[in-house]
Amino acid sequence: MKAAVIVFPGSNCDRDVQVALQNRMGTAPHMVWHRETTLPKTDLIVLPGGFSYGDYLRCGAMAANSPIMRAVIAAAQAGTPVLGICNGFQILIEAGLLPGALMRNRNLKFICKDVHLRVETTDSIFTNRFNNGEIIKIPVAHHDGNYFADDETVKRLKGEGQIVLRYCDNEGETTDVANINGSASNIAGIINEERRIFGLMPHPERVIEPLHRGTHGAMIFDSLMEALA
Amino acid sequence: MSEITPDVIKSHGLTDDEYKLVLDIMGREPNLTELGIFSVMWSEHCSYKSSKKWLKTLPTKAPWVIQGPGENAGVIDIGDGQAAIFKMESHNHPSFIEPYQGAATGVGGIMRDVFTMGARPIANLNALRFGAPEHPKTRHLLSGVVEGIGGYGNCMGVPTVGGETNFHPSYNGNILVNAMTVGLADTNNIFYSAAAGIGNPVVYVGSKTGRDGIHGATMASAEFDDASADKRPTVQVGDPFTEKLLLEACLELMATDMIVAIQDMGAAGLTSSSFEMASKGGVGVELWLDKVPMREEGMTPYELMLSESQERMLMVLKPGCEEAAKAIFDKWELDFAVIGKLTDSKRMTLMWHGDVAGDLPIDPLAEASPEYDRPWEETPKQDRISADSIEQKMPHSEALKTLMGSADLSSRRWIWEQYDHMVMADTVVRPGGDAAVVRVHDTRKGLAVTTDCTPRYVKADPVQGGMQAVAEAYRNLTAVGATPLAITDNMNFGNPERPRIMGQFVGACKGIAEACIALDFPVVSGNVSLYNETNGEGILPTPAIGGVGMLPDVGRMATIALKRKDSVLVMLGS
Amino acid sequence: MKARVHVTLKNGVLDPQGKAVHHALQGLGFAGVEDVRQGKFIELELDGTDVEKARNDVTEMCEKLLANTVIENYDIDIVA
Amino acid sequence: MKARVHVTLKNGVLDPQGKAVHHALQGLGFAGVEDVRQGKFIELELDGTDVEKARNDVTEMCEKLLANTVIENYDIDIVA
Ligand SMILES: Nc1ncnc2c1ncn2[C@@H]1O[C@H](COP(=O)(O)OP(=O)(O)O)[C@@H](O)[C@H]1O
Repeated sequence: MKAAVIVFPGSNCDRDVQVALQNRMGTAPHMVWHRETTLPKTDLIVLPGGFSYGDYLRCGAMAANSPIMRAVIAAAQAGTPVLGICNGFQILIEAGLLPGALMRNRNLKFICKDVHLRVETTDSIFTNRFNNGEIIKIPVAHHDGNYFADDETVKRLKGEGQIVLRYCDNEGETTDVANINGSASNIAGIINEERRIFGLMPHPERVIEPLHRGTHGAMIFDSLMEALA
Repeated sequence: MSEITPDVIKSHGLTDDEYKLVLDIMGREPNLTELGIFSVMWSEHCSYKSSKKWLKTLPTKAPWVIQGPGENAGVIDIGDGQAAIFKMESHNHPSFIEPYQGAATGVGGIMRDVFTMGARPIANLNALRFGAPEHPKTRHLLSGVVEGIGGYGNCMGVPTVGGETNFHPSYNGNILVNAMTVGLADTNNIFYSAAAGIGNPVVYVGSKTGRDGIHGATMASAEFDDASADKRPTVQVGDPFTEKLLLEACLELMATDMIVAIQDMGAAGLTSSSFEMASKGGVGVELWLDKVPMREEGMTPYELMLSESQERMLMVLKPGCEEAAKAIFDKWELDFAVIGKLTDSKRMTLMWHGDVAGDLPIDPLAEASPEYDRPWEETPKQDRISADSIEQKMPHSEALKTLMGSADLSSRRWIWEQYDHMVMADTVVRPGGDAAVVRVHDTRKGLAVTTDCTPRYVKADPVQGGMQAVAEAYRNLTAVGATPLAITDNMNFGNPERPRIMGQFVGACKGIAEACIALDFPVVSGNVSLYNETNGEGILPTPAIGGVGMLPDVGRMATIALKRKDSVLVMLGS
Repeated sequence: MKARVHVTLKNGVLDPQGKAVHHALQGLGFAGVEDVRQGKFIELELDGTDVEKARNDVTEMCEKLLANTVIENYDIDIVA
Repeated sequence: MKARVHVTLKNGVLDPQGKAVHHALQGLGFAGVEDVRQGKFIELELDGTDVEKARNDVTEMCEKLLANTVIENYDIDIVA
């Protein structure tokens, strides 16, 4: 089980996810610079959080055009699992690997805090260790996490079980108050039709050991470990 | 006719006496570029001319201190071959004029101070003072400053884990934005600024130079009046993305053996960095200003020397390393230019397309800058108030509610939730407690960090107030289970030319010194910001203290949350 | 040659920035504002003199990078 | 009535966004771009029909909120 973490100029959670992968999977991932044009042999591609290209223009837009992304898109289309966290999610969307758009948070502020999420599907290699409807806690840290898609797309995502995580309160209600950034249908994370490409705004790599005040993030990596080993 | 008229001298903030000293040192009339250099080097901001005498009285030594004040940041030993490097710095005036960019570039500047020394920044803090909550400007300034701090720190991927925020009408026209950064380095790989090696190349890296903030350093040393809000001096715009690349490129270069000396370009940019490096190393420098990467056309030597463009560094490399070093900066897509060499002349020679555009002696300028023993008055002691003489105006419960709801005591969650305080995944005590704790990556050790000051105490009694600020920092660190090790300070005061204000400064220094000695808690770095006044009204004296402590095992730290019911609450102390 | 590009949100896409500006304007007492939309304005300095080629190039830049056509429209103006 | 407002950085002020976009365009192989500056484009829907009054109002909005006049210029276009 060997992962590859793509490092863009301005990525800043690349080390954190490297540590998390090493910690949960027992092997250090490849760190791949954005200017590479080929990927090493890998079982999982991770696009880490951060501010690729300063988040200028639109978050993820410039990174989505990096040289390495051609290889990432090809690998993803061939079935290699891809995990995009925060800025990584934004890049997946800009690259067209996931539908919709991520816009400025509705209060226009950066938000960093623990949030409650409801696991909407365990039918994925990323969430098989959770229970359906389980309420988990993972921190977010973003300025542009307000998920938008037209009604039809949202309906399709719902229908196909592609919504993986939704913002909720501590009782699991997906209220408007719990919808920290104004996302359509409280969407915090979605998966593609083939259920191999997963993008989410929360940062699982920040909650992998008790000192982090939570370990729900570790469960995502453990799910992958179980599914891909 | 000479271009140096009395008006020109005055507009450069030099007094008649200072200008006489300029003539003495030069042995001739300076040209405009040279005058500009004197002006920024001798500004309060760069020369510490009013404060030097008193700063020298602060205790700076302890067995664990590797580097005290005088370098870009202070360095302490935290065992296992590791060092914590930290400093606090103000960006008060720019933040008042343009809160977002002013605060952002303040954070950028302090982070450069720390990574210049070879440290990866691992925690940011910010000590903020705003005017009265109901003052029409306060909301705008508060939200702009907080967004600016977050905008820069979040993008850099360095967690902002603590700080303090106060409100008081004395800051209505002059807010305080003090930013602190703590970094982590190996003790055997710390970088200093003293240039060495005659003939060695002087290298410029980072962003291109534009016409930003020319005269910023002199602005930070002059009082505000209502007109300056209109004068609107050019404010620098921060580019955290470039700084993130600069950080990674510098750390990559520092892992090799190519750097002799390195210094960031902060206030007074190329001037102060080149003079400081040369002066510390006792060497001369020849700078080829036409080789400086420029953002705009038609820039002059004067502008190049005085520009405060952000995200730039100056370094001296070992001979023959230019190509290998350049390759690293190419990878990170940053400018890299050899812009001069070290000489044995002990002079700064500025070349412009082959002509001499300026030629100044280094030591007299850098070291013999004016130092004043400003007259000062002791703050009169206030009468003690006995508790019995105070009339109870409301029930205790109501008083408590009023206190908890007051601007000074209310929750700061609104602020720290705009800061990424968890990136790097080592924040083990988040904001909201006494001190924050960040784990030293890949170890069980933790660094505890806090900033503290209660300005109204300092106003009432500068000596006691100075002591109290240090003691509070000490207590906040011990409260999470850390051993306090050292402090950095940020001395924010009004106009030192007023004896009453100078007396506050002197008193605070005395108090800080006394407390530091008593607690074995030395000062390893700091910053002074004077002339914080509007229309003759000074701010509350605000010597902000940034404290750093160490926990051998983060598994054993204490936090403020009450853990279970039926626990016993104990009060310690008098 | 200059290209002036306007990137605006498509109809039906919620505009949190515009909404916030609208709200702030109302707070400042500006009563007659009915709606606010915020977009981007990008100015490109181009070499060459062929207006048609410039328009084609900039269109490609918009499609590839400058606009996100899922949510945004763009409009190009070439100033020779 | 509509007001179209362009807010752009003053000359000489660093434009990190424009710089990054320029760089990215070069990376995508667009060779002929010499400079990129990024600004804001704000469209206001106004009630009323008095063009002069509208211009005055929007100027005040720019001074107070829409532009940061320390570093930005603004330009107003009223479309009746
Ligand atoms: N500007 C700020 N940035 C980050 N954290 C802050 C800021 N202001 C206050 N805090 C945090 O809020 C908490 C309470 O602050 P404060 O009331 O100043 O502390 P104290 O209890 O020491 O007086 C602390 O954890 C502090 O770090």
